[in-house]
Amino acid sequence: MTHEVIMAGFGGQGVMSIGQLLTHAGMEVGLNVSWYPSYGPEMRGGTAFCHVIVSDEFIGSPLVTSPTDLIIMNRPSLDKFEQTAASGASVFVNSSLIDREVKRDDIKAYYIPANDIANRLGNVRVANMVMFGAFLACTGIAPVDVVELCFKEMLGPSKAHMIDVNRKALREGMKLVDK
Amino acid sequence: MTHEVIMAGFGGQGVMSIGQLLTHAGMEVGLNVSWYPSYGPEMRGGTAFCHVIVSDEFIGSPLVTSPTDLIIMNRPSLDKFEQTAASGASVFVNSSLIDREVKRDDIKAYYIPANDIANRLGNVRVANMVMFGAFLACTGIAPVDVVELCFKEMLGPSKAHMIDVNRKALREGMKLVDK
Amino acid sequence: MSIIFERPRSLTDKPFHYCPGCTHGLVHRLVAEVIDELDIQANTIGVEPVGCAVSAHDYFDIDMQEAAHGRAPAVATGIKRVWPDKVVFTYQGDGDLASIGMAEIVHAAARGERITTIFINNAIFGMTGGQMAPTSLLGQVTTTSPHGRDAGSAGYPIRVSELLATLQGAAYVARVSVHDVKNIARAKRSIKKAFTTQIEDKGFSIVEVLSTCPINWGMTPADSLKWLQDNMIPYYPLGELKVDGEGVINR
Amino acid sequence: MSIIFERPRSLTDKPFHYCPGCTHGLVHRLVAEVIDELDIQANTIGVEPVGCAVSAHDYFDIDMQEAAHGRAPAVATGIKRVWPDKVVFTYQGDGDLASIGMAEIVHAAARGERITTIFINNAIFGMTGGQMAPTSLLGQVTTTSPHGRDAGSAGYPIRVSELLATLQGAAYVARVSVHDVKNIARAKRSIKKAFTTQIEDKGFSIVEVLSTCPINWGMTPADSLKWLQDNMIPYYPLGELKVDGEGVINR
Amino acid sequence: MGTVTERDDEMIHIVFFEDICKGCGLCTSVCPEGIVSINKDRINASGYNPAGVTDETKCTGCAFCARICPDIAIRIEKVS
Amino acid sequence: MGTVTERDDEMIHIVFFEDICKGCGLCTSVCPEGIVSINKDRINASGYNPAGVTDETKCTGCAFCARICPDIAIRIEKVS
Amino acid sequence: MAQKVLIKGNEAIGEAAIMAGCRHFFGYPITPQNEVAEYISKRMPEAGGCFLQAESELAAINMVYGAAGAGARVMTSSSSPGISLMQEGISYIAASELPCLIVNVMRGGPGLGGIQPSQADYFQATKGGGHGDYRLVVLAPSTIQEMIDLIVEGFDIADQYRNPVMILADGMLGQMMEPVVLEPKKRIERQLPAKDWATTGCDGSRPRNVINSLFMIPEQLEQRNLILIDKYKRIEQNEVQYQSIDIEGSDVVLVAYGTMARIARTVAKKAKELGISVGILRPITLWPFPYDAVAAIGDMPNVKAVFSIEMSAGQMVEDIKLGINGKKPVYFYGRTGGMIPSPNEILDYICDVLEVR
Amino acid sequence: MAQKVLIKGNEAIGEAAIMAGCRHFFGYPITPQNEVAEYISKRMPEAGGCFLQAESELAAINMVYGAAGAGARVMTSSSSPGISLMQEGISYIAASELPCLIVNVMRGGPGLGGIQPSQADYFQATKGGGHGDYRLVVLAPSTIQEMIDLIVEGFDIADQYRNPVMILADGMLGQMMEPVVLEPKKRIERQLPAKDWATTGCDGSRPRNVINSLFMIPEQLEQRNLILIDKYKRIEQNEVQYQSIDIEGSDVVLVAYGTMARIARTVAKKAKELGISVGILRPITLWPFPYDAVAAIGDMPNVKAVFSIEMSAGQMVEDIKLGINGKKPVYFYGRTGGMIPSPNEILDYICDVLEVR
Ligand SMILES: Cc1ncc(C[n+]2csc(CCOP(=O)(O)OP(=O)(O)O)c2C)c(N)n1
Ligand SMILES: Cc1ncc(C[n+]2csc(CCOP(=O)(O)OP(=O)(O)O)c2C)c(N)n1
Ligand code: SF4
Ligand code: SF4
Ligand code: SF4
Ligand code: SF4
Ligand code: SF4
Ligand code: SF4
Ligand SMILES: [Mg+2]
Ligand SMILES: [Mg+2]
Repeated sequence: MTHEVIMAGFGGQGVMSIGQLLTHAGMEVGLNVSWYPSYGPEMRGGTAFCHVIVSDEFIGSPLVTSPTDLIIMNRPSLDKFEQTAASGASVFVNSSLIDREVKRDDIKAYYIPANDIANRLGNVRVANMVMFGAFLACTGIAPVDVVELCFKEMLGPSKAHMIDVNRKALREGMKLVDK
Repeated sequence: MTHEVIMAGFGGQGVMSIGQLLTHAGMEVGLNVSWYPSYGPEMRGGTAFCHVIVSDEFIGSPLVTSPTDLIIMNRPSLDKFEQTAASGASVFVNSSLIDREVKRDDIKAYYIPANDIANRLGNVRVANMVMFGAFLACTGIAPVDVVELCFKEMLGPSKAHMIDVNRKALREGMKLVDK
Repeated sequence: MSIIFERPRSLTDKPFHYCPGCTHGLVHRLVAEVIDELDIQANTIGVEPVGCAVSAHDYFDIDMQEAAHGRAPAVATGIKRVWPDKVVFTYQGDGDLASIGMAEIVHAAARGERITTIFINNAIFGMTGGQMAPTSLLGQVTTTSPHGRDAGSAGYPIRVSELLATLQGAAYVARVSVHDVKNIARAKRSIKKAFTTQIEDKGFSIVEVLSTCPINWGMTPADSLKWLQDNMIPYYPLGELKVDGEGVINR
Repeated sequence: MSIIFERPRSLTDKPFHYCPGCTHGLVHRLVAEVIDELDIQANTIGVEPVGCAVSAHDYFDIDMQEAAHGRAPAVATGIKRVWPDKVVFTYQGDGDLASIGMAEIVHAAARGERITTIFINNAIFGMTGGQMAPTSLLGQVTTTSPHGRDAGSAGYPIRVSELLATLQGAAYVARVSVHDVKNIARAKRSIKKAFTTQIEDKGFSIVEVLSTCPINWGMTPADSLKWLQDNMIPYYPLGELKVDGEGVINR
Repeated sequence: MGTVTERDDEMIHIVFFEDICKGCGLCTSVCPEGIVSINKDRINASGYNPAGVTDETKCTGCAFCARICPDIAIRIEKVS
Repeated sequence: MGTVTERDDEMIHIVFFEDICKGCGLCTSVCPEGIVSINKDRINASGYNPAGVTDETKCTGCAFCARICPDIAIRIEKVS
Repeated sequence: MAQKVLIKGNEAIGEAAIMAGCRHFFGYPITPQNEVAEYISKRMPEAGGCFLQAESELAAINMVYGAAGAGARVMTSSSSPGISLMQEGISYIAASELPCLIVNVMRGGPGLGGIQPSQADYFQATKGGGHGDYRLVVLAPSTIQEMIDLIVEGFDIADQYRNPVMILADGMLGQMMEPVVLEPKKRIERQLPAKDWATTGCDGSRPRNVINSLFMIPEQLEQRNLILIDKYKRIEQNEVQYQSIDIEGSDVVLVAYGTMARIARTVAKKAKELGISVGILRPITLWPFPYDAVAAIGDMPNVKAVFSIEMSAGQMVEDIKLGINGKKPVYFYGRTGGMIPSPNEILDYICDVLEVR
Repeated sequence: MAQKVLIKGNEAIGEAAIMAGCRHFFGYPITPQNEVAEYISKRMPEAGGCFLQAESELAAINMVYGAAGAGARVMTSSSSPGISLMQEGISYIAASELPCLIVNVMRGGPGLGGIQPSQADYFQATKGGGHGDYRLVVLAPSTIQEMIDLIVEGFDIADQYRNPVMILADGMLGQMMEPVVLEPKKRIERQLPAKDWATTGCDGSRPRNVINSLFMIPEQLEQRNLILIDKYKRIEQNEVQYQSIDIEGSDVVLVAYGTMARIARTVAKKAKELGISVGILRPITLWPFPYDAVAAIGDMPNVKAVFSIEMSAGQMVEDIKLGINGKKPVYFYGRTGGMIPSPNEILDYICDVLEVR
């Protein structure tokens, strides 16, 4: 089992965090994991993305060149990464901000109105968790309680007040995908 | 014909100049020549020396490791270089300042009271030319008029007043060696 | 129809890549306006730093050279010695100029090199992600002074203009700010004077521009301008320190 | 029998290799006398420059480290951060400190690094054979300013003490001379104050010592002292510029 | 020419280039007439909410907004 | 103890280390008593004419010579 | 076994240094290794050590030189252009026989270049980018866990031989996160000599200590060089480290270090599917280079070709050729400027060379 | 033929630069090359050019970078530690494809070392002491006359390829005097491209010129690297220079450059007296290295051994081994720290290896 995931969006949309969350959760369930961020000028006002590999085999290159999964938070990211996806890949599209559909027909698209749901939950910044919830439901890489433990740890005491809304966002996202 | 010469003395005794003079004169008479100075901290208050090669063959290394001729202006230089001389070498010793004799018996020593003569000529700084005169007389590398032309050129117009005393010193030195 | 305000001719059409509210773009514009007004676009050569303004050549519509980090004054010197009649300027941040490039700026000033330096003091290393700069204020939290800059171990912020003003070759030295419209106008006047100082062959000229880095300061752009005004200006007083080679305190 | 004057204990027996009349040796002696008087020989670490004083470890009878050219303040900083309770000083020439090492001295001063710098300003690169230094006077003939230093192309001599005095971290800054016996005594007092400033943890301290280089100035030792007095002091006024971190003009 | 006459005769046309606006909001804070604001409903290609003018007729052409805009996202014309 | 007494009672002994003297002559120029001079007749191992004192009895022990000597070639003792 | 934690490569560098007893860090920011200093600026004061942001890489390496001379375990970290600025200082440190750790998280060059991963500083690190004959021990980790281990071991090697040690990593290793155990692997017992040469202030109870690399008399300078040469020989004899993976009986051998060695693993896996057996030789010490291990490949009958795969225009390949000494064809595949060769393109190249497919 | 004059190597460097049309010099004093700048400080104003003593080698190389970008023929000169300080700048110049001449009059290292002649910066010069993949054209004269010629040609090569060129000399060549003709030997006709890329101020009649080596997008940075790689290939094809002396039929071949090649001549002469025939291969371009000429030696039946003789601990020997590729034994003899191997000791070593005497 190997998932090679790219998560992409505007800087500030929290794609790095959900990438780390997946990595962390993968580690907790005993898988080999790696996380590799985009770094550099794209991050200044442009698009940010990270590569996550979760696998039960040795991880060679941490670079994801043909992702099995894409979590796409904005339109430029869809334009940039759609073509790279492996055939049969799952693509999670933040339909609140992305006004077009996935063009390829050899990949499976999930449209998640993440910003709308996050807004409904009272904090647009948890849109990433909505997306991640959907991804998690689809892939089943780690049980939800492990994931929750992980983000509790990642948020730390100073952001403890954020745990609840994140948990809600995660569950909402999971609900959207019935598998 | 190859002369490999080391000229040595205190900084300020003009060994570099007579080295260049020999090089220059050698060039003028159509020989291959090279000049290589000691440079570095010895020059600060210590001993200065230069290596001159005059030859009718191609000059490989400009470094003189077993000199065929030594022009020695002070005691420390004699101590330093006597042992390096090739067997059969000629050693010109400034006996005004050097209170010992050459120890080796396989080399030929000439004792030149260069400072005394220079003082007598009214300028202690031409002691080097006295020594050089002796060397020239011995080796006959270049005719004296070529040498005089060379040091005229080297002194330049600003030091034209020095030509005469230098010429005298050279001749005095030559006189000391009858060959 | 007449134009009250538009993009200066000496800038290309390319939008700035700077973060929202970052005053780098603003200062770029002022420099370009001065180039326009002095009508020197065709004979001005710019030297860009390593810092957020590393790609200033994307914006300034003039010949430019990218310098190694901190060495812009040396690069500009090389250019100026080749083209003494051209106008040569450097555009440098506080990491670039005041940290790694301290020797080069001091010596360019001491030589009275006929170049102009636009010095963007935003009290931080912007490009690399918010590390302490030599101009970071005491107590300022940065990624390498996580508990605030401590004079005991990290020393005191350097007042670059005051330091350079001690040098005879520095003909024009001024510190300005861009935290409000009035000061923006003043800043432009100083930049123009600096270029004029060069054109009139009077010596080295520099304008230190107090600037913001909202991203790394962790503030909104508006709060950043206020923070600059409240915290930077008291330590870095505004005004002209030297004009035409004479020391002035024109504040 | 009592001793009126003798070689200080903190010097080895090795005779100096400096040229006749060169004041490097004199300043070495003053530093050693101060070390003796403060009784700190056992816990002083010296950093020597690249310059004629490159082998100062032959003379100072203390632990020492040879720095790369110009970097003595950085090397001393490294040592001091390891041994905050030791006394660490650098001994640097004007080529070393004011030319290649400008950034390091400015930053050590700005940091208020607890080190002491003895700065030998002899207006020339001595060791390499008499090239122009940043402190060479206008009109001064050197091997790289054969027609005399020209401000137009080579710029103006740098007044290092004035420049460093602008920095908050610089606690003690003084310029002294050794051209006569009275000034030699003053120089020693300043050197002592500089070391004391460090010992009392007040910040960075530096003493600029106007010195001679008879060999490369092409003068007798006595004429050199006179030239220093007549030409250097007018441009480099003597006195304390900063004491205990406060600016003074004590001239 | 008195100020009043001018104001009466001429109209200010102010252009916000939404594409390059980064929604930093500096223009909104300096407009003496309070007519510049961020449009939270719009989002440009770079993901920013752009600024705009609410009531152009009130604009005096003082250009404060333009002068403080770090991105030269504002252009101001006087139309007679 | 008055100054006069001291002078009368004590003798200054001044040592010139000829080996390390470089004949720079600075000592000669500062001696208030004019008793220090370069000895042109001597030459040390390094090739310099060393300095020396001509009339030690005139020496006041002011140590000017020693203080200006760059090579610490002078040592001064007070002998009672 | 201690618990696994997820950590960024750059932060692991900082933590490993502290684990190794390093208490002095001097550095200057540069991407992609900024998190090293940032992490240390937080952790070092907690550990009672000194973090100082130097005014430049030049100052940083000279502070390292000073602190190393004073006897401290000291480290600096930078990336390619910054390491270039340190070349004079590194030459001084090597010449003065001082131990210290220098981290280069390489990025694309030359010039200002870019900030993406690269391996184009191999020559600089292994042959000596500074002047004079000197060597750094150059360690090239290929996982974060190994980076931690090698940093700890690197400090020991530095102290044992009184020699600067370089960790040659790249932007990918610095920026990525992996699970690690924050504990060095079983540390090799090394007899570390006392630092009785350090400048600590001399009260007369021992001879004075002078840290110096100036020898005006060439005989003396040669003497220092002979000491160094002798030491380098000992290091070459004792400290070579490499990893062989499936070399025995393989058709081709890939030689790769660091990040490229990870990619080589992926290549080998994919190659197997095509029926090509690929062995991997992964130098861990780039200097001393595992010439003998490479030479042994030259004598393996099965091996048809040796490939150097690098993120460079071809640097390590020279050392491989020196090791192979003409006994096998040596090929090179590389990408530059921050481009990371993909397993597929490498495989294609191998197939081209073998004329497979 | 013009008249012979006696000139010091360092001064000849200055005069040759002026002959070559160089009108900008930036440098910082360092022994043993001080006379270069001193000479130029006198001559350059006469020639209407600019001499500027920079505040450091760092500043000097960056001034060179600026002046080269502005289209000037520009030079700097230094010695080993100073050249180390220039490594970042040199990498920038190479990356930006700017022509210039850099002179290294090598001295003993590492560290502060000494000021006597050395060849220990071979790796730095030929492999790239700075970061990233780049190459300098490295010219190694062995007489003062040749130094003059190579400086003049070096400026042309630099302009032709838009690449920095280094003159790798040593303290002996810098300090010695020899008779020379102050005229370049017949200059190879080179088609020098117009410097239409230089920063001269842009009035709109041409596209703007930007001198830059920053490419944040790795594809673009790789593109720049590919341009460089392609250029380096062309240089390798077209610019190799070497001198063969009596190689055909010789028993052993000495490979040596610069000052050591002079000494090799003396060795050969003395060897003849012992009945050993010694051929000499003298690389004139150290990069591009004459690998083919070396390889050809590998195929000569008579040759029993190849010797690299260097004033270093063994640097060029690696390139010789790469060229020989295992076909002959390659030996190394060197001295370090400013020691100059004497012809006799080299001869002794050769005899030992050949088991003669
Ligand atoms: C030699 C070298 N050292 C370090 C860096 C990394 N670096 C890039 S920009 C920068 C600092 C930028 O800060 P500043 O000059 O203040 O400019 P700002 O981004 O704040 O405008 C640094 C350290 C580099 N590129 N080269
Ligand atoms: C990096 C480097 N650049 C240049 C030199 C050569 N160098 C040695 S000493 C010196 C200047 C010395 O002048 P100064 O510091 O004034 O000392 P002084 O000899 O006058 O006492 C120079 C340039 C060097 N050793 N290292
Ligand atoms: S990081 Fe700071 S200085 Fe750089 S562009 Fe962003 S706000 Fe401006
Ligand atoms: S060269 Fe000058 S500074 Fe150096 S020792 Fe001689 S006189 Fe002193
Ligand atoms: S021009 Fe003045 S009045 Fe008009 S919108 Fe801008 S700031 Fe407001
Ligand atoms: S100041 Fe400029 S960039 Fe900022 S919100 Fe206003 S128009 Fe947009
Ligand atoms: S101590 Fe005074 S009086 Fe005596 S010799 Fe020296 S200077 Fe002259
Ligand atoms: S001052 Fe010292 S060195 Fe100079 S002459 Fe007098 S005793 Fe000798
Ligand atoms: Mg900044
Ligand atoms: Mg000096």
